[in-house]
Amino acid sequence: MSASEIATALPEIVLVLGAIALLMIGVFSAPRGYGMVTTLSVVLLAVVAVLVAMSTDGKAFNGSFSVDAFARFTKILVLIGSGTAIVMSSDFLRSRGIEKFEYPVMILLATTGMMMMLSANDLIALYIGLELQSLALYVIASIHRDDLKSTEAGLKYFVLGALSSGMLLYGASLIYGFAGTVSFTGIAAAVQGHVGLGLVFGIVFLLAGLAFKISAVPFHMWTPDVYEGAPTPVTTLFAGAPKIAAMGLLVRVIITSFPAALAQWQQIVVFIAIASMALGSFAAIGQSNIKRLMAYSSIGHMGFALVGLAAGTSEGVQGVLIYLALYLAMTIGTFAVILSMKRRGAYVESVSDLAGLSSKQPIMAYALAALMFSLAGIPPLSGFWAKWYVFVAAVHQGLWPLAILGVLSSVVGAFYYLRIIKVMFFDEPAEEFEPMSASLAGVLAIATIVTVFFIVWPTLVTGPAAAAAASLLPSG
Amino acid sequence: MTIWETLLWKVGLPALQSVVLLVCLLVFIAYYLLADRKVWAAVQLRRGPNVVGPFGLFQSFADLLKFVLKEPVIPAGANKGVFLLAPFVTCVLALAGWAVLPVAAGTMIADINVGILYVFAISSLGVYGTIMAGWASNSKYPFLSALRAAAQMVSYEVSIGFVIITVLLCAGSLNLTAIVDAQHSRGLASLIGLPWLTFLNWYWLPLFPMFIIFFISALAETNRPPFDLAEAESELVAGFMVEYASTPYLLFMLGEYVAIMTMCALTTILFMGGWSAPIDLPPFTWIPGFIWFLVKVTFVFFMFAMVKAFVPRYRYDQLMRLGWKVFLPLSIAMVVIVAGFLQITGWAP
Amino acid sequence: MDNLLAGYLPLIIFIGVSAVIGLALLVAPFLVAYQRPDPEKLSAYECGFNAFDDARMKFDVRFYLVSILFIIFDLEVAFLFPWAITFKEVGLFGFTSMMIFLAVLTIGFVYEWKKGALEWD
Amino acid sequence: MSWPVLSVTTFLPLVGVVLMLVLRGDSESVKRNSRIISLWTTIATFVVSLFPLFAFDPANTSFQFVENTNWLGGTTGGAINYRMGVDGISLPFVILTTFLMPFCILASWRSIQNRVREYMIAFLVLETLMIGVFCAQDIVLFYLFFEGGLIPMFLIIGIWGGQRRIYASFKFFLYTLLGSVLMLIAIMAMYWNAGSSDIAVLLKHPFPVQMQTYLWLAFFASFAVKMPMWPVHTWLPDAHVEAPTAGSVILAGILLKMGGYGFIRFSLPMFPAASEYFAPLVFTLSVIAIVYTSLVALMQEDIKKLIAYSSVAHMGFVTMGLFSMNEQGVQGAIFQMISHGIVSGALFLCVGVVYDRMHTREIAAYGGLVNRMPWYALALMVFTMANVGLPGTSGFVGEFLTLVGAFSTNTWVAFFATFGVILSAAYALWLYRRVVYGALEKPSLAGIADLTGREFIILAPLVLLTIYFGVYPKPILNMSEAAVTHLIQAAKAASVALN
Amino acid sequence: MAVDLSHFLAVAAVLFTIGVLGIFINRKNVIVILMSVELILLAVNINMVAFSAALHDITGQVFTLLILTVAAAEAAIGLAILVAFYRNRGSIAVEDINVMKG
Repeated sequence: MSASEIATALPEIVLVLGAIALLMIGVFSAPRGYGMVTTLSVVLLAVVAVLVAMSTDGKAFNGSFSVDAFARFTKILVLIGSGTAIVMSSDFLRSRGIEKFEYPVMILLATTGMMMMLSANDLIALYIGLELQSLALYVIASIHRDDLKSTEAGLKYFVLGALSSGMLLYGASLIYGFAGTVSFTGIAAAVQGHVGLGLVFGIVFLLAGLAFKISAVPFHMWTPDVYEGAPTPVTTLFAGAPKIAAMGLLVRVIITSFPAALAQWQQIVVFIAIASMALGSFAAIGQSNIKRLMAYSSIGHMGFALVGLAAGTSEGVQGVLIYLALYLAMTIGTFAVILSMKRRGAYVESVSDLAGLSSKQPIMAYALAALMFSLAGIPPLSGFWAKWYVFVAAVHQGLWPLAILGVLSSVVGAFYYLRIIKVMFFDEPAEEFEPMSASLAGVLAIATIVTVFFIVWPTLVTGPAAAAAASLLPSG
Repeated sequence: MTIWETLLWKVGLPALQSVVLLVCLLVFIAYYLLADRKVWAAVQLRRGPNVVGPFGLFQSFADLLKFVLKEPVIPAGANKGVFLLAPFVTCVLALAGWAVLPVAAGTMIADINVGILYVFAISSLGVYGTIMAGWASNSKYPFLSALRAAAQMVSYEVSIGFVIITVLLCAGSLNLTAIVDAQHSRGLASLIGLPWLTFLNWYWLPLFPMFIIFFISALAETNRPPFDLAEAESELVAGFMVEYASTPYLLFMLGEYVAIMTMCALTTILFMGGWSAPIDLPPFTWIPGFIWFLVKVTFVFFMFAMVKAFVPRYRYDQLMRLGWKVFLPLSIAMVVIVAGFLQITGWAP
Repeated sequence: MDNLLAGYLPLIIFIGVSAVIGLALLVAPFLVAYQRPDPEKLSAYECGFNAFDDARMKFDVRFYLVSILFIIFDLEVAFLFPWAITFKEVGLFGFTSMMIFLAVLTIGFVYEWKKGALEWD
Repeated sequence: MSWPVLSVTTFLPLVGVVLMLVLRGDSESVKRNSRIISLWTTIATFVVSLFPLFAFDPANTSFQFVENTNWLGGTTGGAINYRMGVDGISLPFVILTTFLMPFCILASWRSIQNRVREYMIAFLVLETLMIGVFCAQDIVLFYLFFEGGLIPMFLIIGIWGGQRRIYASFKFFLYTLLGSVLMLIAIMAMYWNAGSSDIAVLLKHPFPVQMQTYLWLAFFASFAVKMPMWPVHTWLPDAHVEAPTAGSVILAGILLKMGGYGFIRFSLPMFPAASEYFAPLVFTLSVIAIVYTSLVALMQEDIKKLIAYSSVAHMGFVTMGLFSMNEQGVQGAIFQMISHGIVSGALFLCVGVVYDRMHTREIAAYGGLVNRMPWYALALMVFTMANVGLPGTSGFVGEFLTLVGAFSTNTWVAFFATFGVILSAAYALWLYRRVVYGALEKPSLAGIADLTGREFIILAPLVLLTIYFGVYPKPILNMSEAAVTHLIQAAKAASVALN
Repeated sequence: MAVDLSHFLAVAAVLFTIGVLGIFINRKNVIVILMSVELILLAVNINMVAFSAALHDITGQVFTLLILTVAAAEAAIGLAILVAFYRNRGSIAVEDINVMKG
């Protein structure tokens, strides 16, 4: 392990050492460690983000860990997602009496896992990163261990997550066996020319496992229950960083390992994308719990992001990355509002609780409305551009049915986003929420600004995304 | 070579060897059992079994006969299959460990190259018999006792694992014969220029703390006093075996003693040079290896028996504290120290 | 592969022979011993009382804790085995890696200790 | 002109938005100041929009006042830039928009009492987006403005609308969205096929015939809903009825025109072959719209609904004119749209006048208004006549030209469409009779007052314009003539080249 | 009868299928699900080791070792969550994991 290898993996090393240090700080300063650990972990994530931004391209650990523009872009997103999730959770956790210092530490560890996923360049690194993330997330899901819903969510997430890991592994084992190597580039070389049946099975299982993690149909069953059951800050986390990490991983493994098997996996991805978009749109219509609704929404959005992957081109990858970045902003903003839905000390999470918000707390209502319109994909808000980039890529590849079904389901999806706006603006006011905390308001403000003003300077996101995509796949 | 000849050599011979080994083992156990009782009695100034045969030498066989003729009781609420399977599993697993233990140079049933791993694995499985018995009995005492026993066994297994690691660091092989040979040939004795003092080479000296930890953990692992919490009479009557009678009970007892023998043998192999003579000079080398082995095993067993006689029983929390808070950190530290030492000196094999 | 497996054949045979012995002992009393069951004899032992409730009751969660801790530590040992026997081959790199690994393990252990997972009272 | 006049025009309303956002004070003063700010903002916007009008060179057929700034950056499909520009076709619509906005603000002066600030913000944002639609010279930018208008309009209908406002707003939103997402796919396809999203480039790019068909259908889906054409017009009556007065004005006056503008800007010149191929379909739908919705309008009990259906019928003339693909037809369609923008907007304002007093739109609730409201009756008469298409009003010119255009292409279409003219006379005049004439019988109307000064100020310029353009249509026709001629020639040439 | 790669793969495939079915068909006990998960991982390990032997490549065995460890950690966490759930719900029957539906 040379110094340059350490330098390559420095952000991860710093993060994991920091997480360990914070664990010790927390456990030795119990029972009041929560506040300090939370603050320090946010600082740590910021430091790591800077390190990631400054890192240079390279490979480490015999090529199983690679840093490139793609990794940097997605890692920064993941760090933002995790960091905001920590920032946003304090009030909620305190009010529920679950302000455990383990919570931020577990998030840090999960983040380490995600960063490893995003840098993974062989199947082993992929698996280890994925599991590090998943194991931490299982615990986080059931962090409120005296609450039935939280533990049930954790259990469901665990069982299905473990199943998905198993499927992924089975796929990995087949790929290893039939390609003779676990390295992505090695697999790509081995796949060249002939794609045998065993390898196809491997790809299918691998895709199935990863589809679980991004909660794409037909492996989405856990999502609504986990979103609803887990404490809201946890749901906030789940909706952001892990999705990005899993999607980034999916993109990397598919694009770098199986360019020659495009015909095989493209069909699968197209199917998953269409099914996710359709289910995400239709199933959300009947939901009354806003967290559950966001679960279906996220299923749908992952379907949209997959549209870019289905194209299998540099533009498509760029589209996916832009989609993820903008989706992160929208979803974080939305959850900032959900986390402020607090009346007389109790949190509520039904869509109808938002009734008449626009007359009581207009700023919050307008911010949420902007986010909802954006999620629905209405220009000029950022959600539209997210869809634009992925669909442009798909259209370029002639994936007409995918594009047409996609936009049609976005119309259906618009309906339930509109329903939230309707509740806030057109319905009779319900009781007022308690004032938003400063941190939540800040997050909401930033998310809304990003969403609304993305068009003013879009290259801020699209430029790095293009570079990231190019690092994975030369454009053309 | 016809298929029958192949079968004869590949199956028949090992089968014969197995029978011989098992019979010897069981006979020895019969007398170790008697010795156990005698030692205990002697410490308490009693005479111990002395009726059946001269000095009670046939006592164990009489017990066997008695067990076979006793009425086997299967409680009404028990899971019949599991209830009967539990003693069987306990006994067979305990016996299975002996397949790889070398009693003398090259004398063993199967010379596999991961011998120590096999023993470790088989002894870990022993906990299944306990849990099955406790569960199948459908009675409170066995249930609680099985839980206690299981927790106790797994707790000390961790330390045993780390102890074995230190031995492996020094020996560099998983093969038990190779471990014995490694003790024989290199070590302290060679260092001080007296290579024939092989007993100084044995790992009990350089790894003395681990030797102690291993010995005590072995006691706990086999539910021997002072760690026989699972059958603490005042609290749990007779442990997970409360509902058992006749040969099912016998199988448990047999399994327990076989496990004790295994632990004694393992201590011998890992720390006391196995079958090798303590001083590598005549007349010690004239004595056959398996005799040395037997002597050493007997010595360790004697220690077992003496501990039983001397030491009062632990409380359960003390037991767990000892395992997790003393032995575990100590053994991890020892792994680090031993590895560091070997790394610095470059003495690693 | 056949050679490798051949080494294990005696092992199987030995276990088979032990099983035969065990089975013989287990079955013997059912064939030769005197049997007269009655309800009292077959009821669960409970110091003379009839059983109050189901024997398979809730029990202290600490037993789970112990089993979980065991799984973790036992696996670390599983990692140590191959390391220990190839100690020389893996050299300084292997040594440092494993020391880091053990350090992380120790951190986890300290955490457990401080959280009171090892307390039994 | 070196300064970016079009961008300034487009985004000036947003300045007003910012000003309103920073307003502080008690609720009454915020209300008052919001109204004042928005009024002055819209007036300023109108004034600014006059600069391009006077500097415009009608003889130049290319885009003028072009701005081109790097925006979305380049993918391999070519850069998507921020491009603005106007030609003779789009400029009238820009002016129409900026012109109508102050009236909308004034019309809402008293009738909107709750959430005034938000209302005004919504309107100003809407103005920006509407101007943007007509100025955008990049198809992606166009789509952005085109679709973005849904957001403020949805809120305007939903928050300040009538009884069934929720149903209406959802229907409006989802209908238009459904139409335009297909257009979005088509835009993407065009982007890849032509390698650019610049409208000027796309206008010159020959799309393959097969592709044109699909693209045309996709664009048609969007514009037909927006226009709205029969049978996808059903959102319009609901939206009109439920929207507040100013909302209806904007809907009828400008939003509907976006569909027609889209046909002129995209469908005709970019897919000439497909336009020719589908012209019979459009004609059929147009005739059905003209005749059928006129009949439906006859049956209406609600004033606004009646006007809404009449809008559908008038838009039928527009599509008919457009797809006759000759100079008269297209010119007439443009003129008809401008005229209808003024007239239907004015009609909704008139409805607003009585609605503010009586809070009902039932035709049956009125009658004999001429007795108490002579000025009102006069104004309404002018607009009704314009709606009918009486010579001397602006409505006549457009209808006449489109009929002439259609006649030279397809006699039968023109023949049936003429029925529509008659029917429109029937429902409009009958409406006028029922509302204005007769004895003032209803006791509730006894105290009704004539136009206030503010209302007078609103309606007077509209009356004058209606008559001015009816008598002297040249300004508009001149402005668009060269562009239209160029467009039709280019389309014909392209169509011939492809066939 | 020679034992070649395909036999190992077949066994692994069967185990994998049993594991997956165990998760989906099982309606009784969550513990069974945990065991099914382990079965799946076992199938994977068999695959890995078989491939490793067939390819004369050590990577598969390294992978197996890592899978073993992770599987244990997974089992530990699964058990912990299950215990927490049991304390709240008083049951670990699969049909009782039903607080949230939809």
